[in-house]
Amino acid sequence: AAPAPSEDASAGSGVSGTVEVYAAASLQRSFDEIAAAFEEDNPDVQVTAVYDGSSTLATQIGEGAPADVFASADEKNMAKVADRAPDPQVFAGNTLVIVVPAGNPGAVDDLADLAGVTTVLCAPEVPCGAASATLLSNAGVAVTLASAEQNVTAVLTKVAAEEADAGLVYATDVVGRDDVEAIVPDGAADVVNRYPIAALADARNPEAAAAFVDFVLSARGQEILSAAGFRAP
Amino acid sequence: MSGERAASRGGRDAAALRARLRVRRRDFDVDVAFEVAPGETLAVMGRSGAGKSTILQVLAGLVSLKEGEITVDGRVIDRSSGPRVRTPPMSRGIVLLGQDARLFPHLSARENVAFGPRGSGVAASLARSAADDWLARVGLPDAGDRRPSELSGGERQRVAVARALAAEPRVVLLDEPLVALDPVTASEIRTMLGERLAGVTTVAVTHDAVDAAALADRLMIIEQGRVTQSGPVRKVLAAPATDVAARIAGLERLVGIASDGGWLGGEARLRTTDAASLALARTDGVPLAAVFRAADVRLTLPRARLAATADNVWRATVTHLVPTPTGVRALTDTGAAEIAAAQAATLAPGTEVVLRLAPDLVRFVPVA
Amino acid sequence: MSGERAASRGGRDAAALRARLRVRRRDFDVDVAFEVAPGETLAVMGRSGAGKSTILQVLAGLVSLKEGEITVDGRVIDRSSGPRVRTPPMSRGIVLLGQDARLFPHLSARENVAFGPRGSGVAASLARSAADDWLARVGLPDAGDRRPSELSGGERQRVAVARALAAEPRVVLLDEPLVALDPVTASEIRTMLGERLAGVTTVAVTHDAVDAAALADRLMIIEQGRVTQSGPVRKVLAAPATDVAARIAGLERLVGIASDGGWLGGEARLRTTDAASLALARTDGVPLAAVFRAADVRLTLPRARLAATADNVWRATVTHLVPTPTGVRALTDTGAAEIAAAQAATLAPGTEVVLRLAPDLVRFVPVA
Amino acid sequence: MTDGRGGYIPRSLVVPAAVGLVFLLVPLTALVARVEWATLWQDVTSETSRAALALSLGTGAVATAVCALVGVPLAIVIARSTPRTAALLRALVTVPLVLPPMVGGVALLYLFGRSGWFGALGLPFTTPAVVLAQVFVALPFLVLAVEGSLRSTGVGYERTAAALGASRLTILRRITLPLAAPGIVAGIVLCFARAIGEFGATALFAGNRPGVTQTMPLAIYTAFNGAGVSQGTAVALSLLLLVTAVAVLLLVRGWRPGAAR
Amino acid sequence: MTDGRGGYIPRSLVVPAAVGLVFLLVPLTALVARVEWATLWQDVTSETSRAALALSLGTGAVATAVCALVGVPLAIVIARSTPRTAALLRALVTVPLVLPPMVGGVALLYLFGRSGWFGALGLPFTTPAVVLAQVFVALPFLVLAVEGSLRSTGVGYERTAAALGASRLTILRRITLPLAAPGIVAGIVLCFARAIGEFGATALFAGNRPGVTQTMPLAIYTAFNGAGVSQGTAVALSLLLLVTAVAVLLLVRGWRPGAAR
Ligand SMILES: Nc1ncnc2c1ncn2[C@@H]1O[C@H](COP(=O)(O)OP(=O)(O)OP(=O)(O)O)[C@@H](O)[C@H]1O
Ligand SMILES: Nc1ncnc2c1ncn2[C@@H]1O[C@H](COP(=O)(O)OP(=O)(O)OP(=O)(O)O)[C@@H](O)[C@H]1O
Ligand SMILES: [Mg+2]
Ligand SMILES: [Mg+2]
Repeated sequence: AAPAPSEDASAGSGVSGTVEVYAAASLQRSFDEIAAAFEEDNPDVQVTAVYDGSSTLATQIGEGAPADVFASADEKNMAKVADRAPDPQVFAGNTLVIVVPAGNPGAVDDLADLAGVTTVLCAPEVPCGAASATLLSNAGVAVTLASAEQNVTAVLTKVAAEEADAGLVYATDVVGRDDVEAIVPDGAADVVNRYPIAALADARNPEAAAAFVDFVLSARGQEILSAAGFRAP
Repeated sequence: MSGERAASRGGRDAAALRARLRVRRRDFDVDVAFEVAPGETLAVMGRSGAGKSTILQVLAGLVSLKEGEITVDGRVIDRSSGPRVRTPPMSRGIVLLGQDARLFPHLSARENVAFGPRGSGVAASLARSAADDWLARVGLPDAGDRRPSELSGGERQRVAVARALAAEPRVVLLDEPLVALDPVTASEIRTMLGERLAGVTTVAVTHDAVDAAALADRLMIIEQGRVTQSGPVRKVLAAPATDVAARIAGLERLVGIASDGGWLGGEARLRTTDAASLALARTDGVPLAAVFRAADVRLTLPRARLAATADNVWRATVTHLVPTPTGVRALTDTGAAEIAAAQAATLAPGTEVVLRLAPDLVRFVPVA
Repeated sequence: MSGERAASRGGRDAAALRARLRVRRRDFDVDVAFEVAPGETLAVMGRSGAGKSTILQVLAGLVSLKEGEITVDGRVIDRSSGPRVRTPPMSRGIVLLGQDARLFPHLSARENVAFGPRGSGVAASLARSAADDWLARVGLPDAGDRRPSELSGGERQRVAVARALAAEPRVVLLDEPLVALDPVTASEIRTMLGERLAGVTTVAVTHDAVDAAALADRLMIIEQGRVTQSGPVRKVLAAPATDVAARIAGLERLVGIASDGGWLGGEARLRTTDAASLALARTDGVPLAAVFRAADVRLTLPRARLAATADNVWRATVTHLVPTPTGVRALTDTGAAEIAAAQAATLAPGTEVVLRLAPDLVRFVPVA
Repeated sequence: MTDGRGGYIPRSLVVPAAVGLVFLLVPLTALVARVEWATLWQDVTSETSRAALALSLGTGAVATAVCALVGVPLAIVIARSTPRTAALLRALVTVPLVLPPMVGGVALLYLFGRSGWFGALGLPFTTPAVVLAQVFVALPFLVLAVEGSLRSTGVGYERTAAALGASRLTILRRITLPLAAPGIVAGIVLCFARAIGEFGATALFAGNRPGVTQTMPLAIYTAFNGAGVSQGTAVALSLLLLVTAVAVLLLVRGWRPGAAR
Repeated sequence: MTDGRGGYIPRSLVVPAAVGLVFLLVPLTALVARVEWATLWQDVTSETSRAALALSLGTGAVATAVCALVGVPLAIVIARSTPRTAALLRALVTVPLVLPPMVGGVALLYLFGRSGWFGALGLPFTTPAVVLAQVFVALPFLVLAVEGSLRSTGVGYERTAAALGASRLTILRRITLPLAAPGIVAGIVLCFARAIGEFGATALFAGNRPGVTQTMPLAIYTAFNGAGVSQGTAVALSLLLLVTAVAVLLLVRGWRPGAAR
């Protein structure tokens, strides 16, 4: 059981050893920073982060991957490993943005414009695709897809290559990129993707795992996440 | 040499190699039985496609027996019925030099020759120096380092001979070992083989009566997959039972019948001074073949009145004139004659000629 | 036949094929020059490794010239200097039957034979029926559907001959066309070749003087990559200039000097009745070779007192006894003799013998 | 001169051979064990799956044909080059093999994308793009397999054919290609299998449009990434792909039995 | 009897061959065009990249060795089986080829994972798992390439060797393997290249743990998929992998020059 978040979790809590964090690929930049900060606070701890698609990670955890912490990009994948992660907590949220190539050649301003230009979205089966579908139907826009991409990276790559005039990705995906521009569409705040995290029940280093989860939920962790574009849970 | 080993092991069986075999190749079948005594060399001759190579391949285990049994030194190595036996080629103690030299293209001549010994566990350096000796014996002392692709046809054939013999088999099968060799080299290799095969049980296929005479004790003639004649080499060559055997022996052979103590064939009538032949001609009417050398036949143009029934003189019609190294061979409808080139100039296919043969130069042999 | 085409095209040049070539094979080089007249057949003979196949391969374009020039019907197809020319094999109008039959393993015998004609645009059905004719000519009328792996060695060789001739080349190169054939088949194919090659410019390598005499107009002897003798076949075979030529011709050849109108070699002294030979022996001291047939030599054991200096009688020591089809060949330190098997039984290597040779059976030839 | 199958190989070779075979097959049984039989039929016959299978087979066949057309000549050129040239060409051909397909897809996108050198062609998101991606990843397999086989058969028969006056084209058609047939068939099988299993480059370059660029591997991946709790659909589609591909290969092999020699 | 390289191929073959080669190489130039030279050196020499490269080379080499040990015997057995058996075995070997590697990874994970039949081995997410995944995807390439080559060389020389009394092992060692050398080398190259480029199965079965299971392709994937960064690092890593692999292959080819015939 994960301890409740506490103010002093960030102060050296005496944990040691290694902690292996399985995190969704979209968390890579922020979790690298969080891990560094966590190691700074806990000099005896070494964090190893493994990034991949949430679905892949969930399958691996289901088959006994030596993970201590799992941070998923959606709640469904977290649910897949419910037996190992009994007590997930949402630590961040993410919203969609319209992404266009630098210079916005398609002159896209809002969701409604997506219907008239070459648009790529995530496939409806994958989380970002599901969210995109919701957002578009909320706005009452029908889009002809040029392609239903497997993941955000594929969408971004195609937009960056100017292959598509626009796409929908998460706000965090475009932070720091200069080859694309992001436009926050109306109603984005209504479709929030939640990121749950859990220390795994059979973690080899339960104390450190719990401490890491606490750290992510702590003010320090949240600060880093928010800098990367995540919303508070 | 392994021949001695072979001979000493052959205690249980007088023959080192005993074979009774039937095999089928598409629409052709071979059915023969023969034995080879320890240390003996058996020559096998016959027309192209008669089944000679097939026999060797069956003995070597490369082609499987349809029916029959093969024993080496009394041990059954192949049997089609009863307790079926099929010893793989490498365990037969038999080495085959096939009709294709098939040198291993990735190995040097030396490594090719050393292949057999090395395979049977001889140390590499020993095998290699033995291979060099063998290469010297076949007249290629400097070819050790060359790849087969860098050898001439005759050189490849000689390396293949060396490779087969270097394996020191109990029984060796040679399929045309002297093919593709010029007369000088052939005679050198023939001499070498004669020495090296003494004491080794050998079956050798050849197309050359000279090879058979020089190397073999016995000769077996194969025609259409059957043995038509076999016996001591000189005997078979002197009394060829079939046309093929006669051609192999380089003899003319005319088939007729015994008549009045002589031989009668169409218009021609031959008498002989040979005692054995006379004995054969005793019963009138039995089929009889007259054999003689074309070189012994005298050919003339018919003079005005020839007694048509004179003994040892007969009329014939020229069918072909073939130049030979020393003159011309005149083929006629009844026998051939070797004549001088000058005389040949007066002849053409179709010319009527008279052939003469001295009674001491013709022999009669039974017809098979 | 294409031979006529070739002859009619050869207007600019008396020779259909003219070659002057040097090539290097590892540490061996070949340096020869020769011509073949339109429709003529040139036989090439020599020891194994002398360079015969190399010459044919250069002519065919499979091996490149180091130096020299080759022309066919006056057209330069290969030249090493000046305006360099190197016509690829398929454009030379020359077909080579190589020493390896190398039938295409994935094609039937018929398709193999039809390969040349089909390649040059003959309709498939036409090429196939022509191929069947060729197969019949080489004695294999029923083998059309068989794969090379289903043919005997001699059958493969015959298909290869048919394949080469079916291509109807202007110039044909045959590398041992009658190898691996029994005497009967060989003589059939020889006759067929004799007919088919009439009018086709041909170069044929062979190891058999009988083939050379039957097929060729001229004979060229190659030794160590050089021409040592060449001329009309019968002439070369009758007067072999070198030891190799003599062995090829089946003659004994002893080298000595002219002395007193005869031949002197060591103790032996030979006289002849041959006019041309006598002319050669006129100048005392010139090197001279005596040539004769081993079959003409009479061998006896030395009787008590032999006049050591009698003409045409000489002492010799037996070195080898080789059984032959009709007797035994006794090789001595000075010449060989063919003897009866019974007489051979009294001899052994090392035995001193006396050899005799009638003056009308020996000829003298110049030493090269 | 052959009798039956011939060849003499140590019986003990069967042991590592069996280990290899078992290792390749056991994981597949594990896959079969996870099949959800209840939904199998439905998964396999769904509109998505049928469209994806048809697209896969079609593009796979076209890509294989393209590979054969350019790959066999390339293999022949390499096999008949001087050793140095051959080594260089072979290394160049190997390059795309080493590249993770995804990176290959990015490269193709850079090249044929709207801003790329050949952007005018408008290839991305079209079926031809799928073929292109498949050719890019599968071609090296065909080239290397065929080249190895050509090298083993050697040039002896080609020279014999040339000495019989056959033109270069005849030699190619009637000698070189038939003799290299076993290697070419092996290369084509490798190529088709690789093309039909291709995922990474296709996903990036051609995208994932059902019916247009969504091949089986993409459909499988999509099903796998779906947020559904079980991966039954992905497994079912995998089996479908697998069975179909093997059936196709067995059929193709059946067409030209034996091969030369 | 060879003179120079020999062989007579139509010169026009050079055209499709060149098309093939260009098609394989041009996308790579597009990749090179996108390299961010400013950070190239840093990307290539980073801790992550060095660890991944070492892991890739190590596991690739081990996987190739394993493939050779079981794959060559398997190829020989197939090549020397009766046509029917051979067809079946070949089809079985082809199966894993068709499977998208990711699905192969899932299968391996099902087999060796916690709930799998061989869960007790504790293989997943370890370096040996990387090797296993690579063997699984690369083995078929080796087997099929080698088998094609063995079939071209035929059994004639093996029979000759047997007729000289050589044991089966001697025949294998001194005749079969050397004569098939060009095919075996081609197979090993294919196998190594495929192993070192392997991504899908590794990602699932072995995971993406830096230093333990993060091979170059995974590192590239991670760099590529990381949110908010440009793909410069991924391109740089790709080029590093590519250059290294080609260097290794050229070295290996250098060891055994010429090959038989
Ligand atoms: N490819 C090659 N590389 C190097 N040397 C070679 C090659 N081919 C032949 N030789 C050598 O060149 C010489 C002549 O060979 P060639 O094949 O011309 O002989 P040949 O007269 O045809 O002999 P044979 O009667 O044995 O066929 C031989 O010494 C042979 O070893
Ligand atoms: N593998 C095979 N399949 C079918 N038929 C074959 C096979 N090998 C040989 N034959 C046929 O069997 C017969 C005997 O062949 P074999 O090779 O024994 O002849 P041979 O006496 O050695 O002839 P040669 O003197 O020409 O070498 C021939 O008619 C041949 O066509
Ligand atoms: Mg034979
Ligand atoms: Mg030769």
